[in-house]
Amino acid sequence: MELTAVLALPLIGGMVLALVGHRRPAAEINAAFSLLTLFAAAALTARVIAGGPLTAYRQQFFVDSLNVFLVALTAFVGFTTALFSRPYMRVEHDHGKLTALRLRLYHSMFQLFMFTMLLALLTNNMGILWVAMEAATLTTVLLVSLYRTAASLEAAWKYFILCGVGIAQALFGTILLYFAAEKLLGSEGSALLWTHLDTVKAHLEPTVLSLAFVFLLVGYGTKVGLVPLHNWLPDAHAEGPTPVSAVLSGLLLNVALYAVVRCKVLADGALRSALAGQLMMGFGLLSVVVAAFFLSRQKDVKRMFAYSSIEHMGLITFAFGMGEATASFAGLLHMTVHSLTKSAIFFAVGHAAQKAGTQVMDNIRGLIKINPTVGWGLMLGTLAILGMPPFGVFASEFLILTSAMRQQPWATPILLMALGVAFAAVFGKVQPMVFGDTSARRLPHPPAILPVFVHLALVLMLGLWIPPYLAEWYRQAAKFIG
Amino acid sequence: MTAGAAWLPIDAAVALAACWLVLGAAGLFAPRNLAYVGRLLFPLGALVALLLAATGLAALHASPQVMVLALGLPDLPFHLRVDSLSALFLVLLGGAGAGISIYAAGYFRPGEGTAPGLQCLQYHLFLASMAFVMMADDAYFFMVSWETMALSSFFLVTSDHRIPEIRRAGYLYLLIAHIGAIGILLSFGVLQGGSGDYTFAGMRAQPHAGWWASAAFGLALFGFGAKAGLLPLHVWLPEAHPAAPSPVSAMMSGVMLKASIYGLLRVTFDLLQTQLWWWGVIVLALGLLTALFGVIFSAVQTDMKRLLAYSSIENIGLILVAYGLAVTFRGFGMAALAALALTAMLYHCLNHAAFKSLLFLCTGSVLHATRSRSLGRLGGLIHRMPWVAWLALVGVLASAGLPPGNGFVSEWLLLQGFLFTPGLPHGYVNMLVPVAAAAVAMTAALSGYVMVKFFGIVFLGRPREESLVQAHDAGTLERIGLTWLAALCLLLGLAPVAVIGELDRVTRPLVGHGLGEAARAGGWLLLAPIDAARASYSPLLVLAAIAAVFALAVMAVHRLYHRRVRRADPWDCGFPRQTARMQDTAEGFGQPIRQVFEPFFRMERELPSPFDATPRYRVTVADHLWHWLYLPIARAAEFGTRLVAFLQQGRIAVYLLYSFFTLLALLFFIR
Amino acid sequence: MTPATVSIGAQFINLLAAVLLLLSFAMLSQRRILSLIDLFAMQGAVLFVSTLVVAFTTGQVHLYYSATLTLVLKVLLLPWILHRLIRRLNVKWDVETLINIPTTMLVGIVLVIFAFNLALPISELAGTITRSTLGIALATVMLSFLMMITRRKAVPQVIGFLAMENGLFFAATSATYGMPMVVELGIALDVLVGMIILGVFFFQIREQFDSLDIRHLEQLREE
Amino acid sequence: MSATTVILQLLQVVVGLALAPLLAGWVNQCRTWLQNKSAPPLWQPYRQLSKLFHKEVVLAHDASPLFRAVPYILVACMALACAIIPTLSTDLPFAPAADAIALVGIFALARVFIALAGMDIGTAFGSLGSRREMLIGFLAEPALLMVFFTASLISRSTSLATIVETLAHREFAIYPSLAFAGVAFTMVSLAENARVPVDNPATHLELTMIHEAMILEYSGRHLALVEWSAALKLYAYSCLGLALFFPWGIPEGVGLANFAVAVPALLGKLAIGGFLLALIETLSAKMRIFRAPEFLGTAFLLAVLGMLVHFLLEKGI
Repeated sequence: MELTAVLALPLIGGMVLALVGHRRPAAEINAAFSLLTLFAAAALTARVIAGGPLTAYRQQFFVDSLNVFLVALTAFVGFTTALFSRPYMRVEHDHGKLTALRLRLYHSMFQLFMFTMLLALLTNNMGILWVAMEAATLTTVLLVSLYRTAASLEAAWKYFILCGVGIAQALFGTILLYFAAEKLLGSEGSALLWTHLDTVKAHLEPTVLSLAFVFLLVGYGTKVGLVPLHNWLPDAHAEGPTPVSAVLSGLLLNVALYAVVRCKVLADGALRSALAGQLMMGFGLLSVVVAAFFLSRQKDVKRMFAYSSIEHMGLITFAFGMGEATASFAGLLHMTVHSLTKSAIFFAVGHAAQKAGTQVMDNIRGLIKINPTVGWGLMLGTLAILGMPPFGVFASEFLILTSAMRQQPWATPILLMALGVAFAAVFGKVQPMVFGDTSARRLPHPPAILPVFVHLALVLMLGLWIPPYLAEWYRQAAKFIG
Repeated sequence: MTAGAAWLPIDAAVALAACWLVLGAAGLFAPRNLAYVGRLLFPLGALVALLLAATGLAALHASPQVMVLALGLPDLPFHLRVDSLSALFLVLLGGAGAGISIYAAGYFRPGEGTAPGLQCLQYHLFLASMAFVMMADDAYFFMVSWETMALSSFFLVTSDHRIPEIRRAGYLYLLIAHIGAIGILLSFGVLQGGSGDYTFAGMRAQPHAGWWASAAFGLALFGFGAKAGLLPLHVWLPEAHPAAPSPVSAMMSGVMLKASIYGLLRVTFDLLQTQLWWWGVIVLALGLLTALFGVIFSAVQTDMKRLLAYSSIENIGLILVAYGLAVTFRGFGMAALAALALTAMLYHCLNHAAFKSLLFLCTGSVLHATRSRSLGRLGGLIHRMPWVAWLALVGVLASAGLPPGNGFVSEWLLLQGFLFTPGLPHGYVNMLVPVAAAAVAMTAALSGYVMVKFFGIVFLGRPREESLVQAHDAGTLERIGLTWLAALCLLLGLAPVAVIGELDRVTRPLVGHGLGEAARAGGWLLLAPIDAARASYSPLLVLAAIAAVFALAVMAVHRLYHRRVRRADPWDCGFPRQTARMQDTAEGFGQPIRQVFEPFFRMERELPSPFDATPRYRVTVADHLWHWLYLPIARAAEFGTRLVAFLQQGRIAVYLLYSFFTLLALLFFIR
Repeated sequence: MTPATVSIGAQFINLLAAVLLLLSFAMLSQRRILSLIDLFAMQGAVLFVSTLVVAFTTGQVHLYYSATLTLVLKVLLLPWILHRLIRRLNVKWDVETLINIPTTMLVGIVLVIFAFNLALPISELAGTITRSTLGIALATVMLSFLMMITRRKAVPQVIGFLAMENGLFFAATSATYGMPMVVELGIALDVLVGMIILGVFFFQIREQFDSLDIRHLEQLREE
Repeated sequence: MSATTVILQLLQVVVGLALAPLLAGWVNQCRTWLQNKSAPPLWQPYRQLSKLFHKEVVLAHDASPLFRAVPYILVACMALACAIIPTLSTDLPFAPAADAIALVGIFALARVFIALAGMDIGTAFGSLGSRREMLIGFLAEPALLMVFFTASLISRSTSLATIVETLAHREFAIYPSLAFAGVAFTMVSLAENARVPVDNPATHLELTMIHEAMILEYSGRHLALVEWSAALKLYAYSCLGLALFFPWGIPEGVGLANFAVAVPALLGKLAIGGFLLALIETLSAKMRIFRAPEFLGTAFLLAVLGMLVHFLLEKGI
């Protein structure tokens, strides 16, 4: 059925591409598998909307409104990224940056990466969640180091070590969770099933849970890229191939945050105090402010947008930390628009960097001249990510800020100040890239500009009109996030 | 709601704004086709603007109407409301927009910056968003329209983005607009006062305690002031206005600045129930500073569009002075006087919209004819482009605040307002007022200086460049636009009683009083806002008298004597050889002001040495605030970034240490 | 299962826990890389034995599987891979540390105390025979963390990473009689794959910088 | 308004037009006396005007229509001013059309136009003169306005007729503020009428002249009109000063009796005023152009002080 398909398709895709990934049509195969996954995800979504939450395979898998929406998002962005990477990777190959074998590695790892993320989202078992997260790290490590340049190796190394260590903390947290749960649920496998934990969360031992949550937060927080655990993120984004940067920002961070949120629900249930929320708010605020100040120092365009991802993840974490219907709603909305916008930006940036032959912003000029669509894509995407209406990012930021004004008035000026700084920094750097006279060259392959504008159109729509069922869906999810 | 078959003004207004959007989108079908965009779409846009103005007039007479669109956030759909205040500003938008659009239809040339189709989209988006700003009735929709307005105008400003200065101007503009928007958002956050209801209706319902009200007001003043060009947030204005294509400059200066005034009024007199008198005093002071600053700087400009931009700052200052006066009166509970000041303010909004758009459009024509914005390269254009020159003269007289122009009426009302301040129950304010009045008078006089400089150097005298000889007059569509705006100026100048009758409908809901019947009591001819014995003014009579004497004198002189005229070279005290270069340059004309107000400027002079074979004289006049305010802020931010950069130093051991310490700290924290 | 055996088993486990802690201190202070690997292997052996004991005393069947898993993976496979790597990369150098050994040891002591205090209230709640070992597991984790921070070369860092894994594994077995089987398998798989990827990495790093000194990996930073 | 008032209104304008050159002549005569010169006859200005009217107009090649229109506009403005300043009566049907503020506006209008005319030919002196004229203007105008404000604060009105009535016909009260205002007004009117110490109507010395510099290019009937309007301006200012500070003798009612009183009173006051003006001009020396802002700044300051004094001392009155 759908769930199986959602998980199996990317896995099979990974296998297949591991064999034929170096052939000419590999990119198309890749896109095809992603498309099929998207269909499966859509079907699954439809099913859940119709029938409500469901579990499968002896409750090892669990689908509810929260993760199904992330599944759909992941599958969608995965597909558009595959579309984008088709011409992009071809150009890289033609420039001799990548051999055919590397392309094979890329394609199969891309599919496997999708698999691990979907697994992490769909599983009901906190242990498997951990396994999947770790696996996601491993696959992406290979993707980040794809170019085998000094910088990419260094980035991959840091990514591996930092995330590995972080994830290890998460494992300890999971053990503690299990340790707390087994006294209630018995020591057989069911003690790690989230649904069961959720039912008994009120009786879980507070001291253990608080300890566990700290470990889990630090562990998964590392992958979310919360300051000060964020240091791997800019390097990995800047040095990997652009499609990978797009999925990292667009999807992986979301998945990690999803794990944190799941844990927060349990912790809230057990602790009867706002501890978890306060921790998340603290991390979120810190991330927003620090990232905002980082932005203005950047020279590498992908690095800059990586920092902006940190900023937005901080914002979302803050929203979930406030933990109230509107805030969580806003957080989910922001997850959506951020991953759509940010991946769109990375698509545009990828083409721009290829045209200019560099990622250094000072050497990218006048995109509008050489290729208006890419230029406008980058400009509009940037404005959207900076929270300019009428794009959806503003909608979610508006909701976050307004609920902050109601609950944490003290935090609002800080957030707004950070947003202002970010605006000054990013826009000041992007404007000359897009406008002005150019030095870029034309490329043999036409850029895949469709994904960019599809994403931006969706974001624009979300800014002006949120479809009722989508809103309902967010509401359900927000309700049980708390 | 819009239930029922009745076709309310609000429906029409929304529909018309939507029409603008459609027109804009239509521009994308043939972006490079100038005939299609220029001859079809822009005139249609002008038509829509006219209809919108009519709708606004209708709404001015109707009772407030609301509408909810099924868009926006799930819990906060787009609320729209058209009351008399919105209606007035819609009239302003439509009236000025009609002239500007028809002018723009003839203005855009091929191969200038962005494709005309794209500009058409941005331009109409700009218009529509302004219309929505004036109709929005909840914080979210307001912010969306507000920022869309900023964004579209930003793209229009940077439409010739190959020039770095223009890019810089655009960046500065959008940045300050965004920061202002943040202030506005915060102000709304304070206004909803914890109720979580972000509709304006909900905010009206909130009782605002003193300090919170003050906070909301302060934030709103900051936010809207940033957009209006209030000191010290004015720096973007003289950069952005010259950078934009002239119709856009006209639209920004004539209408967009008023949108921020509208927002200020909306927050102060509608959303807030209480107005404290000292708010007014603060705004009064700021407004005076802005006005004086603006006019002094515009007197020393050498670029005609910068000159006009600074004069816009001056007018915004005057508007804010009137506003501050109104708030003060209101704070002391003097409704009638508040109404007087408010009327003066609204009237000046209308006037400025009319004459400043007119003047900016004239500079546009001059720019097209001569390819130069620098006053030093112009002159004598009254012979080459008489249409533009004479229409500009109307705007110049209005802008200089001379009777029977329209600028004079609002200044007259404002000064009347000042004359009533002795009634105020507060000693200091009483003492402050004469000084304020004096400053206002001085500003008005200085604007006369500025306008003489502008008109005299651009249109009179002899051409300073050979190339000016083949300057051509404006095209038909441009003439229509200019004439329309000039007609508006005359109308506003000559029919004050009627206009005030309309403004009465606006002031009543806001301050609970109006000048309507008092003005009507004086008869349609005579404007007497309080009573005829106290003060009265009749522009029509003045004009009639002047015209009559003029005609009589002409006839008499020609009848009694002769009408012989001999053409000769100018005498000029018998100087033998005169060149056009001997006329006053813009620098020269500004020199007395530079000398009198030296401390205001940050000047760099290059004086030629007496033995210099080819003497050169250079002076640049800059703004102190850059060095006193903006650079320090920039440096502070830079410092912050340097601090955080220390976090990311590349050593993995250090990174591990961070996470280790984080872990330990958290464990400690929860123990 | 008589209480006697249980108590004996408990004591035995505590003993092993002590040994584990000792070993991690030894690793912290170890200068030579080959012996570092041996120490790691020993740690694995201790883990294996303790798992066996727990399995025997509590009769949890799946613990036998995990015990064998430990044996194969952590005592035989990983050390073998590491040895091979060392030989292939023929790196024979001693381990350099960022801070000198004694300081490291002192910090380590502090950490141990902290860990014990942290674990104390929790082990009160533990229903298992091996309650007191949780603190030790935590201490092991933190010590390996410290080791990763202080080591300057790539290989020792990885060994620290694996040692951390060991600590976690020990916590799992001793505090909760082991995680569910699926999870354990998953974890093992991850560790294995990670190890292999790292192996590949080493070679790439080598051919890039012709050394495994991670000081070469400090180029990406904010200037 | 009755027919008589209308007649009176027109009469006032006509008297103004007629008397203005005479006043100018009278001032010149006094000045020459005071300088021990032999004076020109009193009606010299009339002769000059008619001579100019008969001369043909010599117009620079690139003079625009504006240049030719300006003289008439000037005359129109000044006539309007004469019409609303109460000289022979305070009951003027036309007065409501423009109050004190509007009067200032009308003067400003005239100034702007003459300045524009000065720049129209595009000679060095013309623009120089216009610049200086505007410089004088932007300081003199607010000062004049403040003078009016002081008066109108006292009389709680800005309509000149009302002001004069209150000052003339209310029970006698001493207004210290008016003293300040008076001094300020004198200084302003000196500047506005291009008199020593600000300007010197008698010279064509390039570096010092202001008014003359602007009208250098005028000739023939145009020049005549400009001169006439200058005389009218002087007349208007004098009447204004007299009406504000020595309002006695301006009747409220209409009728020939009043008229019979009013005209001699006016003539007498003008004679004295003119003599005083000449005296000032003789005693003071022409100052450098950049002293002028200081001079007028002082006037401005005095006017504002006058208002403050009013707030301080005369709130009760």
